[in-house]
Amino acid sequence: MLDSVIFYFFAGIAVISAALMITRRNAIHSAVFLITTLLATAGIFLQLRAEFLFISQIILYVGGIMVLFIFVIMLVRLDVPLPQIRSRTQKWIALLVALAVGVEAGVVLWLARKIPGQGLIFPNPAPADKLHPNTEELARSLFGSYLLPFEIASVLLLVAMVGAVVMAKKRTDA
Amino acid sequence: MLHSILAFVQAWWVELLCALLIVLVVPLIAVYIALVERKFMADVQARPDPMRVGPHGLLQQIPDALKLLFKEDLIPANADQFIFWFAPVLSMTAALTSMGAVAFGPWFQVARDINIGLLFVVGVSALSPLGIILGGWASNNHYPIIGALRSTAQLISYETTAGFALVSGFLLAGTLNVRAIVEIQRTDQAWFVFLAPVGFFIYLIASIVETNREPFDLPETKSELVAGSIAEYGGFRWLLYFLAEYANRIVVASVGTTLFLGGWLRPFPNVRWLTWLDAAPTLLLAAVGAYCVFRAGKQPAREQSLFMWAVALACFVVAAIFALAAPFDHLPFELMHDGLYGAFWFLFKVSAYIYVFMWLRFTLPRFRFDQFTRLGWHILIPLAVINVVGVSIALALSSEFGINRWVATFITTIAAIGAAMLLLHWNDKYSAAASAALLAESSVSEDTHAG
Amino acid sequence: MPIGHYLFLSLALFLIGAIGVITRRNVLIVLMSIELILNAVNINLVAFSRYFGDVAGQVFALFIIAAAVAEAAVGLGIIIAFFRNRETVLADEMDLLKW
Amino acid sequence: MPPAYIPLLLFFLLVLAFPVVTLIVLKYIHPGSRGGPTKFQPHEYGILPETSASRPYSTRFYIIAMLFVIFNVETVFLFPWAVLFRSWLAAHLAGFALIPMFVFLGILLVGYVWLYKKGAFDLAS
Repeated sequence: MLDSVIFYFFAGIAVISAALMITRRNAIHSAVFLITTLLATAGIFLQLRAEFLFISQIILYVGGIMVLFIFVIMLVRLDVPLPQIRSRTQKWIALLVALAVGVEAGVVLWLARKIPGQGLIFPNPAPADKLHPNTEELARSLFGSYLLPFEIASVLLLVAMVGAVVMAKKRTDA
Repeated sequence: MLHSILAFVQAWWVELLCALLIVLVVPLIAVYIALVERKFMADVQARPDPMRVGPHGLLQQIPDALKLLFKEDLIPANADQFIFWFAPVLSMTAALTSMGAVAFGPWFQVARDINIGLLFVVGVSALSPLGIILGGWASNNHYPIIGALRSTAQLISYETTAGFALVSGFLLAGTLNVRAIVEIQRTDQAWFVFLAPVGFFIYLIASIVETNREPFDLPETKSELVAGSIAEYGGFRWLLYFLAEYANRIVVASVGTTLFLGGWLRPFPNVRWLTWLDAAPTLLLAAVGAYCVFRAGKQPAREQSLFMWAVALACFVVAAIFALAAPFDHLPFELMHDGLYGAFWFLFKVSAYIYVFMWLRFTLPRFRFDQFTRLGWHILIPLAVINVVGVSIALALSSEFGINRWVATFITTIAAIGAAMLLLHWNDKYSAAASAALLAESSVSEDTHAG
Repeated sequence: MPIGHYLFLSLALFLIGAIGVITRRNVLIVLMSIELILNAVNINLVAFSRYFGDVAGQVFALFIIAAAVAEAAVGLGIIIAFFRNRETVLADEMDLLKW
Repeated sequence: MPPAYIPLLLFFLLVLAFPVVTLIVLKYIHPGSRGGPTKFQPHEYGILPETSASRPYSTRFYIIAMLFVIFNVETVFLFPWAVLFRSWLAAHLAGFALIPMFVFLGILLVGYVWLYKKGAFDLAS
């Protein structure tokens, strides 16, 4: 009961502010609504007992990526309203495609519940203490089965670091 | 419905009480930290600060806060209304919410025994730069925007440093849970400041930076940028930023205390012949009360001496509570005893930490922006990484090869200090030319270079 | 609570992100919509991790966040470089490769 | 929701309510402004602003923020490692505990040295 109240609270905030995010004309307003969406998603992670992911979402997404976005918006003078939609047709096509995909996925999800013997898609939640010391469990998995992806992630970060600096730094010798 | 609410309150009343206390008391504490700072600064500069409102200006902050509360609520014409409203609320909420996981003693904690513990405090308080940059942008004015960019650049470039320093503490603790971290410092018989001194030093510097104190107060730099990112804010909105700043100061001090200074533990908790230290809270409070009585006779006005008597009485009452709780350190009353004494030692250490901040503020001159970023990126970050490696190697040496852990700690600390010397040496060779080139330009025009 | 609720939420966020990518001209908002899409994926991963009692979903959500950081860093770097050369950030004016 | 977080959620709502409610209340009890339009000018010490405040600022701020975000990911990966470190040592797996993180930090070091040589940290020059 309490769990579903919390879920609907966060889900409502997430969806509403996501919708506001893509409709604001000013990029900073969009960024603020993206921040609220991300915070609400962090709340949903917490409701799903993924505590470490909750705090990583806050540290990395909200405190990291969004600061980067706001910096760039301020640096490239995007904080003024811009002419928005390319053409009316494109908007309608976008809505239509989104609606089609949404209806399709929704129907699949809905029907899957009705098919007997296909209970795999809707399992019951695992017992609450299954993943209990969340950080420890996650660490054991990260440094056990997923050690190689972990090292590769550091290569990815290295590439991103180099790439971003090459892109953004003024070329003095060109 | 009513029944379930009652059951809920019964299950969580300590936490809910604690939540209420934090919201009510922390603004008051923040305001009084500011008063202490003013008095201390006045002392350093050989002048008395506020002396009129209350004895020795003890009540000065209350009319100040009321004035801010009833000031005209001004929003500049070309500011962005929505974000101008939202930004200070974000800063303040982030700073106060992060206190939810701080343990002000073994029983005073809003979120008891959460798995991510200290990381929650660090992560949520890291959101307040967002409030600063949004507020600066919403003002739509040159000074606040430059101030906000600088301020955020400063806050975030040292957040990583603080993160690496915290890792060295977590290595020693083996958990993120706040209460477990403190308990492990009791069973290990050492505060982590002694096992990772370099890590504590780095965290101390990073925490000064994150609270915008001199010598790192570049965002405010009153001589260059008016008041930095909050120049357009006044009245209650300014008060929100102020509270966020002071609450953040308490938060970083609490994190440093919990992880490195033994949290709520009494100094030497395992040494038997030092148990008399338990009398320290009672004696200290009684001494403060006696001093108040001594000063009460010397006040110029009758109201002031009455107030002084009231303060003395409050001190004596609290001292009496401590004295009465002292014998009850066994089971049925253990909670009360541990809670009271733990809270005293924790707040004592936090105050000492904040006092060190003030001390440095009145002693050191301000850093220049280039010196400051170079200190962060060229010296502190590599040093913090070296320190993490050193602490992990020391731990591995003492567990795998049975080397005494103090010897191992000593060796790795010496190695880290040597590395720091080397980094400083390289940096000196490197920075002389850069500094000379930079002195030619003023630092505000430096910020606005296009492209 | 059945897992379907999480899947519907994630679907809704994904679609909102997709609409944002298609309709907006401002490249930064397009990038933000992509972040929203990645976030929707994360909700799915964490929900299944909770319902199957397997922490692998959370590990991959962590990797996705790391990848999102890399994507944002490089993407914004490209935007800055582009802005320096062309003084625009509108997606349909980025047509150097169009003949 | 793990039960320990429920007081925290209530605490968050309480903290959020404090500034919001006060701002709304103050809005209604404040008397209206008596100043003219000059009062709402940007506060730049009496000098009228000549340019718009939203002009391009130096990209070094972007580089600082970008490096911060990437290094932050590294610290977030370090936290779970630090938490498990002692239990690895207790199982006498010191090599297993140290080597992966040294490889990780080594790759980071390569990037750091490259950035150092490239001058990406010299944000002021």
